[in-house]
Amino acid sequence: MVVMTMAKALNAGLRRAMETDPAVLLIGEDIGKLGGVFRVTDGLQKDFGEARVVDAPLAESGIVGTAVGLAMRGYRPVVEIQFDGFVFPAFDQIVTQVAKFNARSEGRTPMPITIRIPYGGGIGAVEHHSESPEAYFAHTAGLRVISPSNAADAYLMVQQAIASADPVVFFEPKRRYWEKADVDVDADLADAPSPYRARVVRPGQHVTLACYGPMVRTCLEAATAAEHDGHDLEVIDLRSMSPLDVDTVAESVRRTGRLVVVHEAPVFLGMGAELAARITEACFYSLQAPVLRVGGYHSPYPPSKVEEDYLPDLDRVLDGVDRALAW
Amino acid sequence: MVVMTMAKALNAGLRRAMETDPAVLLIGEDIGKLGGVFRVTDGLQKDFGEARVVDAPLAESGIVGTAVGLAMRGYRPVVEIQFDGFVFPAFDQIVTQVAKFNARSEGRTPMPITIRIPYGGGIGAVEHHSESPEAYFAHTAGLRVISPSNAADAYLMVQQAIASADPVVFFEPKRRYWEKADVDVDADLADAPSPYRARVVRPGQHVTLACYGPMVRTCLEAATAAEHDGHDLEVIDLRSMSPLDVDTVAESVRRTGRLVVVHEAPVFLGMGAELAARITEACFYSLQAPVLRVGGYHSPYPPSKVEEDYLPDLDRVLDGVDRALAW
Amino acid sequence: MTADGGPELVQLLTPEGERVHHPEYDIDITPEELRALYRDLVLVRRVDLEATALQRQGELGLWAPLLGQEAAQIGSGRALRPGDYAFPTYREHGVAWTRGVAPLTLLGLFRGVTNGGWDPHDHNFALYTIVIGDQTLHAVGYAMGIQRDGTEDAVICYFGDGASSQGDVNESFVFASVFNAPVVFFCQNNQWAISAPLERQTQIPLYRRAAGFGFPGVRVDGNDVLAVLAVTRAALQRARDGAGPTLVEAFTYRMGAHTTSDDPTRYRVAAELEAWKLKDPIERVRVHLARGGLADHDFFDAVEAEAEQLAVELRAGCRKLESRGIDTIFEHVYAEPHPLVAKERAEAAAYHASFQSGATVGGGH
Amino acid sequence: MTADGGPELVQLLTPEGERVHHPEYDIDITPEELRALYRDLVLVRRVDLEATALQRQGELGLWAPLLGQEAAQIGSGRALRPGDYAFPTYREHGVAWTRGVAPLTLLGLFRGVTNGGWDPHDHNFALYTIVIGDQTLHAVGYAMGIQRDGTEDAVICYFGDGASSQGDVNESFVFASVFNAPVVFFCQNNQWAISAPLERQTQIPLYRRAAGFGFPGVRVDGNDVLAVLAVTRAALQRARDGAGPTLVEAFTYRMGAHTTSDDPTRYRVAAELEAWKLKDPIERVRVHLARGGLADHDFFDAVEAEAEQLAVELRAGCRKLESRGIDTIFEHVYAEPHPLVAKERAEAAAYHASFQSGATVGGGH
Ligand SMILES: Cc1ncc(C[n+]2csc(CCOP(=O)(O)OP(=O)(O)O)c2C)c(N)n1
Ligand SMILES: Cc1ncc(C[n+]2csc(CCOP(=O)(O)OP(=O)(O)O)c2C)c(N)n1
Ligand SMILES: [Mg+2]
Ligand SMILES: [Mg+2]
Repeated sequence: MVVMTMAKALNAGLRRAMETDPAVLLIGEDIGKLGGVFRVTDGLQKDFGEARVVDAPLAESGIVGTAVGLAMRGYRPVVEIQFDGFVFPAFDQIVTQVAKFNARSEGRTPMPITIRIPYGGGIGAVEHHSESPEAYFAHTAGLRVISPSNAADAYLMVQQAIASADPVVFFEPKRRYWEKADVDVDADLADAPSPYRARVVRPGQHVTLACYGPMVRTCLEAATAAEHDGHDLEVIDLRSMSPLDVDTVAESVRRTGRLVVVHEAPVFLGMGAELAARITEACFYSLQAPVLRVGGYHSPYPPSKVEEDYLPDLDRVLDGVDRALAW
Repeated sequence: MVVMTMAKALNAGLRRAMETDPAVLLIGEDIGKLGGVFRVTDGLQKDFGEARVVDAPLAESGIVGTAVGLAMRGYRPVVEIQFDGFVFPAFDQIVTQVAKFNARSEGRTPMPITIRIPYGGGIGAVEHHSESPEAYFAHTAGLRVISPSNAADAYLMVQQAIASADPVVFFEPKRRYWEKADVDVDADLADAPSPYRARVVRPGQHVTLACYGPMVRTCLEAATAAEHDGHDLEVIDLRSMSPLDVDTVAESVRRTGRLVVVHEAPVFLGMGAELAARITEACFYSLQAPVLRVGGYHSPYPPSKVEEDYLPDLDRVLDGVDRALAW
Repeated sequence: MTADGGPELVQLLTPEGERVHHPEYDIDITPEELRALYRDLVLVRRVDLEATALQRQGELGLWAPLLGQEAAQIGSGRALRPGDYAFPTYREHGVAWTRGVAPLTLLGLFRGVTNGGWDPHDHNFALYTIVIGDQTLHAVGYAMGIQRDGTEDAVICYFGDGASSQGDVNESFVFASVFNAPVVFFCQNNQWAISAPLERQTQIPLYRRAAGFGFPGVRVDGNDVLAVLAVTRAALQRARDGAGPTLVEAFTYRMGAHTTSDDPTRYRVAAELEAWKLKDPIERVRVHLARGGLADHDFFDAVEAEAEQLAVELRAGCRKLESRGIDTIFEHVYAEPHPLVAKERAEAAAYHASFQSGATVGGGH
Repeated sequence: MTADGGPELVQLLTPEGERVHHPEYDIDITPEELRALYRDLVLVRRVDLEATALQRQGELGLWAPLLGQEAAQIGSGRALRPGDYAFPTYREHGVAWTRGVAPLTLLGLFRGVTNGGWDPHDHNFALYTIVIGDQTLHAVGYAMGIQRDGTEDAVICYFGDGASSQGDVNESFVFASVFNAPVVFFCQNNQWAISAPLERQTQIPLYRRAAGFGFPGVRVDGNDVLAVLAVTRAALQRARDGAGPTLVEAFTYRMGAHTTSDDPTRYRVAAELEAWKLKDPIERVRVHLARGGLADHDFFDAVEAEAEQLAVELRAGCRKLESRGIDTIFEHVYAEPHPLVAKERAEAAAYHASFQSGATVGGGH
């Protein structure tokens, strides 16, 4: 066990994947000498060379599009998109090509590409640097979409994403990059839990909170705070948005009867919508209240001085819990 | 009243908008001499000239991006995207610029742009020509997303979209292009119902069907067929996906107690997810069954010989109805 | 822009079938090789015409004819070595032929039984790409892989004059140039992008685009199979030699409709078509072979007969092309198991079973 | 690539402050105009340094310094007429100055109180665009609007060397060329895109990109305010004359970090910076004015004092810049009423009111 930040854990995970499989190759903007704007790829170009850590021209579609070609040639490209808001120039290549290649080729040319995207707000950044675009990708068949909430998961999940025969959009909660956790750097990947399974990170009886990425810590803090009010909250880290582990949530909701889904992304057509629809179907007779959602508003991400009002925080989560309990 | 196809109604609507407002200008691929691959812009370049009906270079981002500049200069661009599957190269300009311009500029530079997209399947086309990408746009704050289901609505709604101060993504159900209806070509736009309000197109008591675009006719046919089984279905044409007229649907569900949402787009994070979440919250105690969804599978749109198995049809809608009733 | 391609046009065989020489590009070719090229040209045209006919008869949903572009495709395709890799659009039926993809295999996509149809790695021929320009980046990425593997292979990437306007195509020029990737960009300038004439994409000859990105461009008579072969070979060799990308603009003409859904009479004049008929890519090879005594009647008849036979087989085969049914929807969405796909697949199966078993739920209507 | 810009570099004022002549571009300029340019340069540098300082003190979340690019921005900005329209990136503080946007107004975005800050139409200066390259298409569209209006205005569009790789930028070249739009593409080649050196974007001088799209490109000494003024004026005149777009590559250097978040020591060597210091854009004007007796000590002192005053005001103003609070989130998502926004706004208001009223629901924690 080593205590390290999520950024360092991701760095270690990438390093291990590159050591394990010579086909793994990183491509992105400023990932070489600079080590990425968040230093997640720090030192990798120095150790693995420019052929395996490729500083790309400034063109996201070009980065993802060439990754497709590299994958066809037998490589396992790991793409870095510098910030959430800059993935859209690559949207066509991701949705039209990366996602559909396996189906179009009837399984002959899979796309083992990992697309790393630092996402979410709360770091006081300028426009386009704080968005949560995961629903666009989760709605897209052919992609897998996962997000770690802590350093230990980050270390394993990034390796699992790279090892996957399917394309994985890997969302990194940038405001948690500097949070530390115990990481078992020698863990065997084969023993690691599936990244597509949700995890109950705090058992509870009264209300279930489902969340992922940056909101897991927020929800855990909310659960602690709720103890004062005598509310025992169960917190589930979804970890994966596609596939969505409905079973784990349903099992919980059958016990608690109440579910609040929390994410930074806008509520309208966000992950909470899908979870609400599925849980209502799966737990229709157990639900004591409709599934409630706490998330971003139907608005472009606001200027940073206002982001506190935009992002779900402990109080807004508890407000959702109270509303669920008051139903 | 004139009987015309939806394609002709759209043509007439565009023509009237161009006559009414000299700032209206069309830009797209093959919309001039060819009149568009579906002939929706037939004859408009001849009558309004090349400056107002602009055959663009083959670049969707360029088309939408220049439309942004034209809008800043005071024009009201109407963009044609040739097929649903070709909107993704323009995704960045739509999501990052068109959708956010009004907010970023604090209302100083609105984006009165209409983006017309023929969408949906059922016409035996090759890949990328049958998709239903509306959820990507409805999830995006700053955009309005609407879709007519018939020629009469098409005529009015396209004019309303153009007249809107906000950007409107206007989805045209291509397999209904050739269906005819009575169109009141002299109707005053001011008297037309808001395009953002849903419409009960068939009243009923037992189950509510919510749908839009190409699925409205399918649902109406299903409702007729269901009469044989003694089921009286209410059919609601949502008409707008953003904003979503939850009130009209909720009013219906409070009476019927059951809702089935039908669309061609994949169910996972499709419009049905949002409607299910909202209706469950609005009608929690009225619902006799969870909101059920009938739609496309979590799969890229399949080759056309298989599309019948992919698309919701009368039988699949009725299967959904039966499941809702059997709950 | 000059309708005849201008003085920069590389030509080795005139429309009249005369062999001419070019200071920079030339080719040594045996009569046997010439006859093989002729055969290729005739066969792919026959395949193309048959597919068009099959579409008219309702056997295909759509067809994108290569009519007029045979030399551009055969000349470039035959310049490839087995280890090279080709990235097509949706119209490269002639290139597919040179890569050993059976014509029947091409029909699957247009008949709507598959979105792909062949194993790209069996032929070093990627799947058809419909979204304009996307494949150019794949080609460059593949070429970057070749660089890393250190092999002597090269990549050829096809796209149209219309595609030259797409962002992705220009990004592929940037990546190829900056990384010095072993790729040949082969642009078939057939003068039209559906109804948009070349002038809608560029004010200057397209091959000159390359210079702006720092690599050479060359305009070749796309209806001259010899010139295309020579120019493409040279460009591929340059790529192999580590000298980076080349843009080849094959100046040609789309003799048919854009696809069988298109009506070109709405946007182009008959005279243009007539002028291009005189530059037919097959006729000039036939005349050259016949006049030079390089082929006799028997040869021409044999090729004709082979073409006819191919067409008959294509027709028969096409009618038998069946989809894999509803499995097509679920089978390969992911390479690894995915619970949502599994769930929906099971639900669909149960739903269909409900009809067969005569159950009434949902099946009575 | 030549570090000094090579022989194609248009220069009218050497780093040593010597006026030189250029066969194609020259400029008639009065001492008064020269002094005005000097003042501009000094003031925008002072604003920039102050903003950097404000960021360090926590008053701004971020700042993108223009340090070193003053001449490129002032020279091009001062070439504009009032009716012209400029489309910036996020670094055009000097251009903003020439368009009459108060420096304080620029800080709002970097302080996080707004995503915009000024009325584009008040200044004919579009909002800052952060997503690389997007604005180039807006500029061309705006220029197409000018064409339709038949006015004599022109558009200038700013972007960086890194941006030149983006698909959108190249599409903007296509549209501008094909429609002959009255637009000047002004690329500040400051040699770096964050940590990526120019070589990562192109193998050849950037100005040559234009030729591939059929319009002229010119490389100007971006640290020479006179040359930039002359070259940009000529390009704008060309646009007004209906002769179409021009690409101006201003060869300059980013003297500071990419932004205040960046650490350039990780990727570039100090010697490079030292070499460029000798080419400072302000120093050469000062020397030229002083040596030629075109300005005296009083003038220089006055400009210094004005700069200092501006900095003081900026600092004071910055601290007072406040967001409009939670209204910012809901107010302008749409221009017309939208029920979902209205609903969420009401819910947010009720939620906040619950704290104020001392209610316990959700507020007790
Ligand atoms: C991104 C995208 N936009 C639009 C289309 C529709 N479309 C299909 S082919 C075509 C014209 C292509 O012209 P060109 O590149 O010259 O190739 P050609 O068809 O002439 O071989 C268009 C606009 C598409 N397939 N993809
Ligand atoms: C589409 C997109 N990708 C990535 C970024 C992150 N980013 C911001 S500035 C920058 C470098 C820009 O370089 P250049 O165009 O040379 O302009 P400069 O900053 O040097 O003025 C990058 C990669 C972005 N803003 N937008
Ligand atoms: Mg073409
Ligand atoms: Mg730069």
